[in-house]
Amino acid sequence: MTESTYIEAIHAALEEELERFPTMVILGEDIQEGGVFRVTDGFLDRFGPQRVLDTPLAESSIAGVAIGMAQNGAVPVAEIQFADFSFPAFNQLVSEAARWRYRSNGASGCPIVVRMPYGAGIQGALYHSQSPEAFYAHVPGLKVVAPATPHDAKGLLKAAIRDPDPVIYFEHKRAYRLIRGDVPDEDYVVPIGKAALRREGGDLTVIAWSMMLHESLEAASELAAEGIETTVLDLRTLAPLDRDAILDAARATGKVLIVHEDNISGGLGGEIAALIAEHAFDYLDAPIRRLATPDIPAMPFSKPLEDYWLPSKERSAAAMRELAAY
Amino acid sequence: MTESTYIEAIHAALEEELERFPTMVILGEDIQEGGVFRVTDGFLDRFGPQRVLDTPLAESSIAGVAIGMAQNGAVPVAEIQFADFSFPAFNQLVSEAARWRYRSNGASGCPIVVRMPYGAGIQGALYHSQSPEAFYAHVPGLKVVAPATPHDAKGLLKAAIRDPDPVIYFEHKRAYRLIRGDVPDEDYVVPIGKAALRREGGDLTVIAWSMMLHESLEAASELAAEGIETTVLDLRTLAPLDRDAILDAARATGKVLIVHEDNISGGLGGEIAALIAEHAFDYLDAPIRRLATPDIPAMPFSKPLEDYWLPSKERSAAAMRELAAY
Amino acid sequence: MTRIHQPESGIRATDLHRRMYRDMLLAREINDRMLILNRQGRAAFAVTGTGHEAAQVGSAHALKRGVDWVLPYYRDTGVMVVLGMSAEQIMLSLFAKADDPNSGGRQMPNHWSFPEQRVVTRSSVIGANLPHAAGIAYASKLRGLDEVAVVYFGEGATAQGDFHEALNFSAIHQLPVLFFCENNGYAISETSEKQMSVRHVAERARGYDIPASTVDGNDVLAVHQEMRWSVEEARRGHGPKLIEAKTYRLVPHTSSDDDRRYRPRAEVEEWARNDPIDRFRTRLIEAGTLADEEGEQWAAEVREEVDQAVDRAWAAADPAAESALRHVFREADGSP
Amino acid sequence: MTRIHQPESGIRATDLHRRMYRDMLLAREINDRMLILNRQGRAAFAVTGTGHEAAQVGSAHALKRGVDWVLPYYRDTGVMVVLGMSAEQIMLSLFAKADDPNSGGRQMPNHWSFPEQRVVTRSSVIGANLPHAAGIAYASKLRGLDEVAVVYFGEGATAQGDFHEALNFSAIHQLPVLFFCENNGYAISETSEKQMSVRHVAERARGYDIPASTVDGNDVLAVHQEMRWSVEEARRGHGPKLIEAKTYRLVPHTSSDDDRRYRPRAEVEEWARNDPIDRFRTRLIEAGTLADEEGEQWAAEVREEVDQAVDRAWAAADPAAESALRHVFREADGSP
Ligand SMILES: Cc1ncc(C[n+]2csc(CCOP(=O)(O)OP(=O)(O)O)c2C)c(N)n1
Ligand SMILES: Cc1ncc(C[n+]2csc(CCOP(=O)(O)OP(=O)(O)O)c2C)c(N)n1
Ligand SMILES: [Mg+2]
Ligand SMILES: [Mg+2]
Repeated sequence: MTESTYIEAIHAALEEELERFPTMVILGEDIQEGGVFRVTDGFLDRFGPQRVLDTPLAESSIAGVAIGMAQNGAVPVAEIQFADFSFPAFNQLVSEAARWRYRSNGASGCPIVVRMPYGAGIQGALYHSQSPEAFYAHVPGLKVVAPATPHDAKGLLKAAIRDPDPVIYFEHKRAYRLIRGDVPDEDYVVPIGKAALRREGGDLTVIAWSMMLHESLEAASELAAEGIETTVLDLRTLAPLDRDAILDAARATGKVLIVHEDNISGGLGGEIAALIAEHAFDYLDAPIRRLATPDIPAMPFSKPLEDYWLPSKERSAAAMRELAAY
Repeated sequence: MTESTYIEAIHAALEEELERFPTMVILGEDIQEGGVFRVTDGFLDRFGPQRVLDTPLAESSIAGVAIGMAQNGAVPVAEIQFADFSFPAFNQLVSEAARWRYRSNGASGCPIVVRMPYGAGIQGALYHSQSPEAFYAHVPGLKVVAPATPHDAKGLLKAAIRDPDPVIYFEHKRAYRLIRGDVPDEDYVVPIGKAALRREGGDLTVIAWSMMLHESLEAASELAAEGIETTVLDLRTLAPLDRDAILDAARATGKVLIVHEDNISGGLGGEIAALIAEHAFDYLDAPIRRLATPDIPAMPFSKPLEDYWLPSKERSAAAMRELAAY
Repeated sequence: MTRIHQPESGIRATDLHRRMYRDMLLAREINDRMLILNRQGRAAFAVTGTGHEAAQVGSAHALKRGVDWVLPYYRDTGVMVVLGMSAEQIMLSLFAKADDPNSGGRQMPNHWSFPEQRVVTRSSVIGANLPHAAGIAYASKLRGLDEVAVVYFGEGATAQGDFHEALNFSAIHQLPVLFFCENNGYAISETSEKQMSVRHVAERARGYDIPASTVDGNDVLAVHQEMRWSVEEARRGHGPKLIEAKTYRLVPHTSSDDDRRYRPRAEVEEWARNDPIDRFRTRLIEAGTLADEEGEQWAAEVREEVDQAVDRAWAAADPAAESALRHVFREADGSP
Repeated sequence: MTRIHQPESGIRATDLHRRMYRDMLLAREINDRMLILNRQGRAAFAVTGTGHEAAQVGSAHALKRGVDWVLPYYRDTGVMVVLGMSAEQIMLSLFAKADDPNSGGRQMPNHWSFPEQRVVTRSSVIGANLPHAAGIAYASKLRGLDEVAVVYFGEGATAQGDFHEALNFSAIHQLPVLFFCENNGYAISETSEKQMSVRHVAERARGYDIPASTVDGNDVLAVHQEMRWSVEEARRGHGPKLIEAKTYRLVPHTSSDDDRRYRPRAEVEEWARNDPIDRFRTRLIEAGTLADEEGEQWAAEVREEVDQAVDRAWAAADPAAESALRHVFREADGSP
């Protein structure tokens, strides 16, 4: 085990997989010089410009070219500089990558990975802060992951690269240098599709992922001091959802809070709540609560507006207390 | 009142609004010759090629050009030939139209209408059958409507055209010639944001829209013969949701079934279920049920596969019976 | 940059020419039959390439089968015939049968996928597969393979953003890709003046410094010659090319379309007089490559072949209903 | 199609030239100050146009204020100065204050919106506003108005599908749009060879038959002359034009960027010797349009103006937290 930051874990996963797969190609904007977040620092010298490919400023072709590469023996890992800029590539991801296997009746797959730095909290304003996971998690044929820890960041990225199907990999940009943790020294993967129980407690259940997991865990510690015991489930994979883990965690306490950064209406929290309301109904002791950002078009730039907008540890804790008291 | 088909109602709304607004422009592919569904038949001769505009085969610019027109005194009503082809325009709709007012701090709006023929049941296969409403309904700043009747088709289209904000208008292609109904002879609008109670009954509540409303109403009649009384709510507007109507309908019976054509995971049904599970929890007598298409990438072409895939009146009825008996 | 190729004056009596003629006949027969089967109510939908056979067969015969990658579009019955998809397989697709090699009945007819001939699956979303061709070619280059990728599309597709992005990427990396445009003058009802401000699709390639040519798409040999040269160039590492084959569809856009609403009959009739199959037959007979009676005999053979294909495909099994749930992701049994 | 304009040899001492010089000075001062304020920790983010002032000021002065539509991009401090956005207003935006006219502190700095000067709001999504310009121009034409729309962007933006679709649409309808590209050779770290296979952005216009020119973007008069002619042409109904102004940013991409990683210092220094403001001052002084001491005095005035702007903006109110919920849709109080 070695302690590393979230971004180091991603860097290491890419590096080790570039070593493992001689035809792996990473492609995106500015990645040769290391990328705007320095995730791909040093790769150009090590693996050369053919495998560390600077693309034109054109996201639809970043995704589309990756799809083509995957048909012909390359292992493409595309980067969308900010998840906010994945929308010009939406058609490629939804109509093409996601349906490749289905429409060919299983004759061929589309093993691409699309990395998307995402999330708020760095004053990125409307177009450098979004959490568009709900769009992609709604698309059958796409797998969607959103790791919270360096361990999972590395293990899920490796799993994504080795997966035979398209995977959208959401890496939280606020986590890059903020979140540290132990990472195994040997090769490992974290299986796609499995949530992780981060804390167990009988009073209520919080379901979260990525940065909101950390806020929720901090809130849970705070509440523990007040005698409220919380189960915290880290989804990790957002599609396909780990239904069993979700339902077990809901049944364990009968009270559920779901926390996410995306806006509330139509966010992934709705799907999770609906699963619970259908399949764990008899266990529920309280309304299913969601804490998310309000229905406004992404985070404003102004710091007071940003603070107002983003769910914080404090707001998590308040919602949890209220639910525990129900 | 005059009886007309769903498509006639849409045609009439466009025609009357083209008369009313001298700078209204309808734009899209093949609309000069009447459009692939004949919705815009006859308009070229009547209003000329500048106002009835055949665009290049390029959906991003259809939306983008409409956005520009709306800034400069035109009243654009764009057509995406099939809702399935709206994904190349996704960025324009989500990043641009939806945020125009918000990001200008209210200084300017983006009054466009984007009509999208959608829905399954005509053997349109993977790319001529989709119901992508959940994507758009998730976007703050967009209004989304999906009328079920000729009356609403006309009234909601007029409301959309006169609305100061961007509206996505989903018209069901299976409804075009199948659904008939009375339409007022005088000018009227159906307000965006208001659901309609189509049937009242104390045993259970069904929430649906567009073609699934008709399937549900037929199922409800069938069940009535068996002594099961159903409340049926027609959402009509999918964003912003009519929360009061949803919660009232849920509270009225304590048992809710939501039916839609879109695939289940991340579909709009999840949001509706979540609203109910949070805000009408104490009234619930049964798990909230959803009947939707399975999580596969859109409808297959083969008739047996299509039949297997699409929620039918029979499957609605079965789900309703089961819920009533809970 | 734009040049109209004239075919060589003397056609040599080669097997290739006979083969091409036969392929064109078969493609035409399949095309026509698909539309008839739709009119008879036996096929829910048909989209055909009647009139495009010279462009398709001439170009596809310039490819190395099993080596080059092919991304045809929904009109390209002729390309698929050259690549060895049988009439029966195409009819299995038309009837959406379980054994349809393209999609097992999941996609509309003519949405090709034929892995054994390196034909990759495509959607109905026009323009979206052009970047795929660029990506395939990039991988060929990366891996040092001698392959070329060809993507087929109509002139309408050239209005899409993805067209621009694919050409741009291919030109920057000098990839072995051919952009083959079957310009039939219409995108459903819209004439090409509504799609572009230049006369020829070939002119669109200028903004990328991609060499481009316009050929008579109803002249199978002219197409073939231009394509051969371009494929060789691409294979030699000289980068992408665009070929525009000017042609015409002699039929409605699809079985759902009524082209009488937007095309003058006189125009259709004039192009019918320029039918690529008639033109080629005349030349083959004049050159002595084909005997008069052979032409008739082949036509009869092809009809018979398609008759049988239709019968067998019609009798084949539908996909099992629950199979609709399969292949969303790779299954444990280990498909690719 | 591509031509490099030489400025006229003798510059006439006009008010316009003095005005332009003054605007360039102010734009530069604002640009530099924004970056400093960021380095001081007072501004969370800055993106500036240092080095682009000639291209921006020269082109914007060719527009009819309040009549023509302007869609500038994030580097276009100079365009906004010409259009009359004050240093204080720009600083309100930098500090994300409630009275920021662009977005009330919602958007990053330099995401312009200035309805009174027909500057429409834009996103950060590069390329996406090019079709907006086409739509605006279509409406002008439809309504018979004498307006021109100008959209500004970098050479990186020309790789986007929306660039193609916007040029295509504008050319087909011969719309009064100007596509003004500030080609500074870099899209963040990527040189223009990674964006395109042609040397000049102007060459990209060939595929649409859009007349295009390449001008020395550090020569304010050359830019101005080319722009004036193009705007007049567009206003006369002669359709769209593309102008490529070759320039250089003398600063990092944004406050978050470290350009030393990808740009040789020698290159930056060479361009610094070609600073558009120095060049113009020399010429104005040589021509007697500007007195030596005036130059210094103006510089001092501009510094003072920006000092005060910063102080006032800094002291201004933040937006109220709950105001984050406003203006998702039109409010009952009747905004536009
Ligand atoms: C993105 C997208 N938009 C619209 C359509 C509907 N559509 C199908 S074919 C077609 C016209 C295509 O014309 P062209 O590219 O010239 O090919 P042709 O059919 O003439 O061979 C259109 C608009 C589509 N399939 N995809
Ligand atoms: C669609 C999209 N992709 C990526 C980005 C991130 N990004 C911001 S500026 C930029 C480079 C733009 O270069 P260019 O167009 O040449 O303008 P310049 O900054 O050089 O003036 C990139 C990649 C973005 N804003 N939008
Ligand atoms: Mg065509
Ligand atoms: Mg640049």
